[in-house]
Amino acid sequence: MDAFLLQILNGLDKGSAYALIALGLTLIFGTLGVVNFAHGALFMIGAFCAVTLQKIFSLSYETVDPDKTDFLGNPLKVKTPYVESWFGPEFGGAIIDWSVPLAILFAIPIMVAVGFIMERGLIKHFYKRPHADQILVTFGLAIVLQEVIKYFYGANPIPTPAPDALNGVANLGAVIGMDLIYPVWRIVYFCFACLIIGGVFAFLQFTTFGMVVRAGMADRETVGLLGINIDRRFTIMFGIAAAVAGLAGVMYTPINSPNYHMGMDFLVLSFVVVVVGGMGSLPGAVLAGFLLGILESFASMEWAINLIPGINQIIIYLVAIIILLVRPRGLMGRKGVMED
Amino acid sequence: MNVKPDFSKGANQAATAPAFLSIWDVHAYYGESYIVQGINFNVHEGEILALLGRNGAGKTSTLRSIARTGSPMVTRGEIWLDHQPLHLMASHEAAAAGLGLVPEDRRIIAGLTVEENLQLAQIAPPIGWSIERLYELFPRLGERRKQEGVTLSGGEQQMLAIARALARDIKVLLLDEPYEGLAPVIVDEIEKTLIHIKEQGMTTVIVEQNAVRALQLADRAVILDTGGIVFDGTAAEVLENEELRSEYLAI
Amino acid sequence: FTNDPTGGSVTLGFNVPQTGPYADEGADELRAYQLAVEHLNGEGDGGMLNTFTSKALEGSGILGKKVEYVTGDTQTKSDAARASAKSMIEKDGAIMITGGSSSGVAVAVQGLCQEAGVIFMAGLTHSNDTTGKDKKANGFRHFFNAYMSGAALAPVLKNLYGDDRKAYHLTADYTWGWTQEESIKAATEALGWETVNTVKTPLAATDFSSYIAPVLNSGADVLVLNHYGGNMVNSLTNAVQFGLREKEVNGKNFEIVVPLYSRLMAKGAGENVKGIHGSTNWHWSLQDEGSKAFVRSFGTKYGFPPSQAAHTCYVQTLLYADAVQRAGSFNPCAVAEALEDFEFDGMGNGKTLYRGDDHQCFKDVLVVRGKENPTSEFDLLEVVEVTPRAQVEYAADHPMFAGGQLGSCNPGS
Amino acid sequence: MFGLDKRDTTLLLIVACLAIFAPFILNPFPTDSGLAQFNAGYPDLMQRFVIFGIFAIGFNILFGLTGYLSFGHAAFLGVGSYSAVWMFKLLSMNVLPAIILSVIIAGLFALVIGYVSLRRSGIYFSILTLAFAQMSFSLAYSVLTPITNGETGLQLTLDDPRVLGQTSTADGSIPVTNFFGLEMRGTYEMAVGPWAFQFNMGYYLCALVLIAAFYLSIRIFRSPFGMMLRAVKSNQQRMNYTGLNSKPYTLAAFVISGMYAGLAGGLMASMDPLAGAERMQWTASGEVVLMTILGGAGTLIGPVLGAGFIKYFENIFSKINSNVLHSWFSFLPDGLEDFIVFIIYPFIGKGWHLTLGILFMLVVIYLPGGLVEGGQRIGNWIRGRKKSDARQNETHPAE
Amino acid sequence: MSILEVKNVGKRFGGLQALSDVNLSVKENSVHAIIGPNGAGKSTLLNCLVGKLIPDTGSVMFDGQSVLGRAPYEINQMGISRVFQTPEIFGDLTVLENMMIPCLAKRDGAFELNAIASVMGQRDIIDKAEHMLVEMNMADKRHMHAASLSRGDKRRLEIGMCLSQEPRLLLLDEPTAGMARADTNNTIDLLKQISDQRDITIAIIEHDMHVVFSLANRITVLAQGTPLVEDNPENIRGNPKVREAYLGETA
Ligand SMILES: Nc1ncnc2c1ncn2[C@@H]1O[C@H](COP(=O)(O)OP(=O)(O)OP(=O)(O)O)[C@@H](O)[C@H]1O
Ligand SMILES: Nc1ncnc2c1ncn2[C@@H]1O[C@H](COP(=O)(O)OP(=O)(O)OP(=O)(O)O)[C@@H](O)[C@H]1O
Ligand SMILES: [Mg+2]
Ligand SMILES: [Mg+2]
Repeated sequence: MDAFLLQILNGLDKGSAYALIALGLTLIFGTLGVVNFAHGALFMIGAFCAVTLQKIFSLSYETVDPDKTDFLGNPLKVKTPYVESWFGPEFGGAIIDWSVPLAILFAIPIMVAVGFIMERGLIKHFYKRPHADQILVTFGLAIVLQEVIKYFYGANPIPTPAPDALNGVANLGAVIGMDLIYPVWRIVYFCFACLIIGGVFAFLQFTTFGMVVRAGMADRETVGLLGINIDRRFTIMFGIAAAVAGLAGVMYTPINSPNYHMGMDFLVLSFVVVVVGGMGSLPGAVLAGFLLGILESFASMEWAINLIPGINQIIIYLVAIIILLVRPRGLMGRKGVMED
Repeated sequence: MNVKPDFSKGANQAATAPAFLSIWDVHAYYGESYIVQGINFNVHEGEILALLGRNGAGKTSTLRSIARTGSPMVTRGEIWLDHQPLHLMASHEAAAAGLGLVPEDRRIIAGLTVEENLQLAQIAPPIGWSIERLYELFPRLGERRKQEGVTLSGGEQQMLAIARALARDIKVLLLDEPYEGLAPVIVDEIEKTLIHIKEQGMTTVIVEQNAVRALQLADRAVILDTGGIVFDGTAAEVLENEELRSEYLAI
Repeated sequence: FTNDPTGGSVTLGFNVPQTGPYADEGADELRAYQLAVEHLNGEGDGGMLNTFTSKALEGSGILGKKVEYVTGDTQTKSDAARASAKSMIEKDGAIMITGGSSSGVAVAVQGLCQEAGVIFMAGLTHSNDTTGKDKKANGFRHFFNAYMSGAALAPVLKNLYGDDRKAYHLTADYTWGWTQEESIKAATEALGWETVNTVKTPLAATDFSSYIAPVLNSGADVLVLNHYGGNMVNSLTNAVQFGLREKEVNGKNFEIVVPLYSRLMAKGAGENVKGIHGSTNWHWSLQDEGSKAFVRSFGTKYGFPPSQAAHTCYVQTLLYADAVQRAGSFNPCAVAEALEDFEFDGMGNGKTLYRGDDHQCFKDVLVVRGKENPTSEFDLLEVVEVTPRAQVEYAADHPMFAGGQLGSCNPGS
Repeated sequence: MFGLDKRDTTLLLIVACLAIFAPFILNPFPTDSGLAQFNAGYPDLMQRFVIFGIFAIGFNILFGLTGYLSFGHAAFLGVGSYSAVWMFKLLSMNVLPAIILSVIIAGLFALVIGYVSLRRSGIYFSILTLAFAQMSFSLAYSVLTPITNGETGLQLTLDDPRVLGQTSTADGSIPVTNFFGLEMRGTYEMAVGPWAFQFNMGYYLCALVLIAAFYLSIRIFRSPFGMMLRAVKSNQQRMNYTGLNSKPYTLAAFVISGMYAGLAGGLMASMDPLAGAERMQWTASGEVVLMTILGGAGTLIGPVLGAGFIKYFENIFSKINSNVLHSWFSFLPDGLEDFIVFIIYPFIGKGWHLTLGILFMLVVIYLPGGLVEGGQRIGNWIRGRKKSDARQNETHPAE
Repeated sequence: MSILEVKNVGKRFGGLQALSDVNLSVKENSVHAIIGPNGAGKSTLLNCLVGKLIPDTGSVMFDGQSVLGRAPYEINQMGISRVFQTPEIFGDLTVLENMMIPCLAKRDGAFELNAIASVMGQRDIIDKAEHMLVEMNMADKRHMHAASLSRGDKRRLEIGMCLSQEPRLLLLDEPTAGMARADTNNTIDLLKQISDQRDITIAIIEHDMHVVFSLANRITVLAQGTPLVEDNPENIRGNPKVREAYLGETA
């Protein structure tokens, strides 16, 4: 029983990662109609915002410790972070410790800027071009972003731990008299995802912004004839999408150490999530994210694997196929969005 | 910059009042094909101008050039609306300057309801008739307000397109075949509306295949053929001129 | 024979992952190769040439020919690796191919070299199959293998954790993972450990939470992670996140074991490796003369210590050169003969043997542990024990290595 | 000629000439010059050009004509390779039966996947094909290891039965793939001064198949069937109300292009008898999509150009290392040499992906029609210089 | 003999009863017009005939066979062709190719994998298509991309495509909307000629009364989803109910 509950938690957690990425993607792909293969790269850049901030906080000066030697037998150079010498080891240490949550503040302006630049500089020329061209250009961009990150940070994963205070496990089951321990950071991640998802929904629901952008996607020209500067709104939308992707990345870093190709690992999956959710539907994307996350967790349980060998490898794709065959437009897709 | 161009080169200046909307030596292309081939005409404040010509003459292209849709691409010429240089603007700026276009294929926006289609027109200023007032004009739309715009019948869509233009506070209304697909009774209705808003000072350019009808409504007429102007004068002149009618309008 | 060097130089092909997740490992391999070439050509301080017991090489190239090299990108894909190796053979006239950082690639390229008639000196490949069912007469492996990991780790684990343990395996679902699981299972069961469960995880998995969670309730008190690279970094990180290390099961502390360790991976996992045991082929902190010489020349040139991948690749190159020199010919068959049953010392890991029967190398294996208080970013692992070669040796017909034949050496056309 | 009009015949002849003289064309630089690095005229790469060219031509029959963007075409290539290798293991080393089987199996596989996937269109179709291919890949990588040999890939061994051939040769090695005795590996080398040209049996087999495949694709493009497919792309609704059921047309196109992929897979295994699961991964499917768009989707020769472009980068640029760079610029003063190498280094060798990414972007931005458009522009420019009345108004939808 | 028999057909969209209890019978070789106010359900009725919509109640028999439950392409193969309210043509193909597709469909019937033959070798098809283009007065545009035709031309092309299928029943949804007078007259002549010479029945929806009264031998007036009256043209013109609901004073 608690194994079951634990898998539901895992599923929600995985699902919140999928949902968050799919949410950003669906803003661009499902709403603006741009097949953005660079979305994974945005997620990755978000993660590297956290890495960078951690690096900045840990910038150090070197002092020579004559008592110790390095691997070549020379005196060892000891590094002390500047923040520790400025604010004292305690507070300075805490700053470094909290670099991931702090990176949220750092990442928002950066990601919005990245989104703006990307849209203004590149994507805006591609709204009218065939999807195939969009794929090629955004894929090219994804490679470039990835390689640039690799050039500066290497290919190896870079550990970016959560603050110590959030690093442990919490017993969620205590309330119901069960033993259900779960990592604190994953709970934080889940709550954070809900927050972001809620925020984006509210923004699009309670303002006309969403309607205008949808209209702009269906028919840019007519919207322009109604006096609306649709370009600007598309840019803003792109900025939001980039920020959502980036924040998903920032918060993900303590769960798995970021590396330069983490975006590509998530890319295909997030497209599947968006399409299963149904093109143009934000709730669909979120729902599909959670659904696939939970199913994936269940499929990795032993009885499932024993029942169908390899089910854990293919579950997502299998479910995607079934859903798309049963429901022509995914879970909640809108008619006519990228159906041809 | 805000200097009125000299229109002495323009064809047959029928009226002497200062032009409200002036189209001066406009040339436009679809890709490689040269469609609007140097057009000059003026529209005066508060008048209805009929823009006529056979299929493919370039009427739609002319209206789209004025509305700055970007296709066809205007390569030369100037367009002034009430001292504002439209030729330097993007379509949304032209719309803000007071231009309203009812496009020929209606362009109802998919995925939005009737009401949302109208709301969309009232997001950017200047805002014109209230939505309720538009429903009074077209009760049919009021009944269908929650329906998705594109599932309306052809005629209902046409009403919506006109209503959408009126939802904005425009100075010049460009109508591209507004009667198409409308039942005769409705055509009568719309005609009345057009006269009504004309009385309130609206300037209108109407493109219509039903030339007689349009000419009866209009003060002046411009006839296009293969991208150039072949006639510019009063509507009555066209109705009287047998030769003109049979050659360019087949009536 | 294929690509007989005619001019004043001989070309070696260094086929390493330059893109993809193992690119850093590949870059380190390439550094080692460049160093080896320098030393062979008599530049630099000579490195391990000074400590190597065979003195055939004298720093004047190989058989008097200057050593040159070409590089390629395996992308850690068999297809790409083969394409790259082929281009080195067909276009650049490479006489020997070496490198790689996964067993799939090693087996694929080894097969290719066998068909093309050149020598293959495997890089990082830990699967039993490379010198087991997929062994080839033209291929040689200096790296240790899964069986050896098990044999080296088992006694240490017994000392540390006792002989009454229940182990839970998470295994990467492909051939290398399987052979490692099989080997570790066999070795630990021989100690008296019980294997509670073995679960396969998809290669593409990035989040292992749904595999870790069941461990909590399985009654197991040891988790064995048969993962490598990104998989290992993530699964270990996840396992620590779930508080496994603080748990107590069956009255014992819960333990995690990572049978195959590398320093680069340890770096990726950060704090999480502290106190976790595993095995490794070689480590820069070894104090024998050969290792010291190598670390010195590598560290002087590049500013940081070499990884085990770098060590393997460096040694492979010298060994090949030495074998040619001793055979007096570049003919792959002559070289293979010179390498078979060749025994030497001075290259780290003590006295070393290239067994003729399966072309597997036998030498001491290291058991390491994540260091609690590292003094630098390279100082992540500490050697717990150097397991003597005798303890990790096995018969050539050991069932884990059964199937497949070495075949006969192919000198090509 | 051959039932083609003049333009198409010219195109076919050009492709045939390029294929036949590739060993010369691709080896323009003397072997001892610094630029020899850029030579691509060695058997393996030439085979790859041609095989991926066939793959992309087939893909283009589906995508270019019907507009259905399959993201799982690599699955058919993979299935083709596995079939061929099994044929080598069980039957004989003759490539003919292997290739035939690859085409048939890939066709059947495509029939099943296409039948299901074509129930949806647009992005939903793309994701269905992607899902099928990823499933095939995952299964081939792990669960189906007995059939596919998993991660390592299916290889020939010394104890395969090969009922119509020999298990192993007299000297104890695995026999070589052949076409009725002509060994695929056989290469004739010709040295002309400082140039060295290689003529490889396997390459010429592939080249002949390419020419045939290209010819067939021209015929399909110009056939009523091809026109129907373009009509499907243009307006399915009108298609239906004209009494045509579009499904059989799209399914036929899907199967044909799946068979092309199978053919490519079979050839690949014939040149190098190994079949790995990663051939079926989404990145491999994505690669053929990129090749086709890069070259020019819907054009006849575009996909072949795109395939050549990407494979060239993968195999040539990735092999330029700092050593090579230094040797190129060694004539410069030391400081300058280091500086230039420092600038260029991130773009070559391990940075070849970066260059490729940048080129993808440049091509789509500046050449919306792909490389073919680039070619046309150059052509127009040259023609325009010859005669000044260069204004061409006719549209040529499929070059 | 009636070729099309519509009995008790009803269709609901959410809360809207678009069609209720429609009975209609179209005589063979007649021209039957369906008129009515906008949103009366005319296009919906047509959609029910060609399989685009499935009616909730009632039956539709064509030539003694039910069309309900058949896919659009099957219904077309039975001999029903349809021209849409907004032109549905193959925009990416040339005008000639557009015309060839229905000819091919007619010749090959069901699916045929004609993958090796050359299009240019299909002389009979090309001749037929060219002939049809001449008949539609569009021969000079044969190499244009259909998407770049003006709207009137698109519509004529679509009519031509449907005619070249030699259907037994031709359904036209506002075929002359947006067409210039001259072309409207041409189209009327063409349709007349077809219905006289060929064994073809035409059902037409139109708001242009000139077209309706020049062509139709029988008219059904639809209002709010049910037939109001069915009669011959003269009586319809005189019917006060029709005048009030639909025609208005201009008729
Ligand atoms: N997108 C386009 N690309 C190329 N040519 C076009 C395009 N749209 C229209 N044309 C051409 O431009 C010319 C003028 O078209 P336009 O639509 O302005 O005519 P029109 O007078 O509005 O005709 P209609 O009465 O049929 O609506 C026509 O010959 C048409 O073929
Ligand atoms: N898919 C749909 N969903 C909801 N309502 C619809 C749908 N399709 C049509 N309707 C409604 O059904 C009614 C009949 O529509 P229809 O298109 O048949 O009218 P029509 O007689 O062709 O009118 P017109 O002459 O204006 O073209 C209209 O009020 C329309 O809004
Ligand atoms: Mg028009
Ligand atoms: Mg209608």
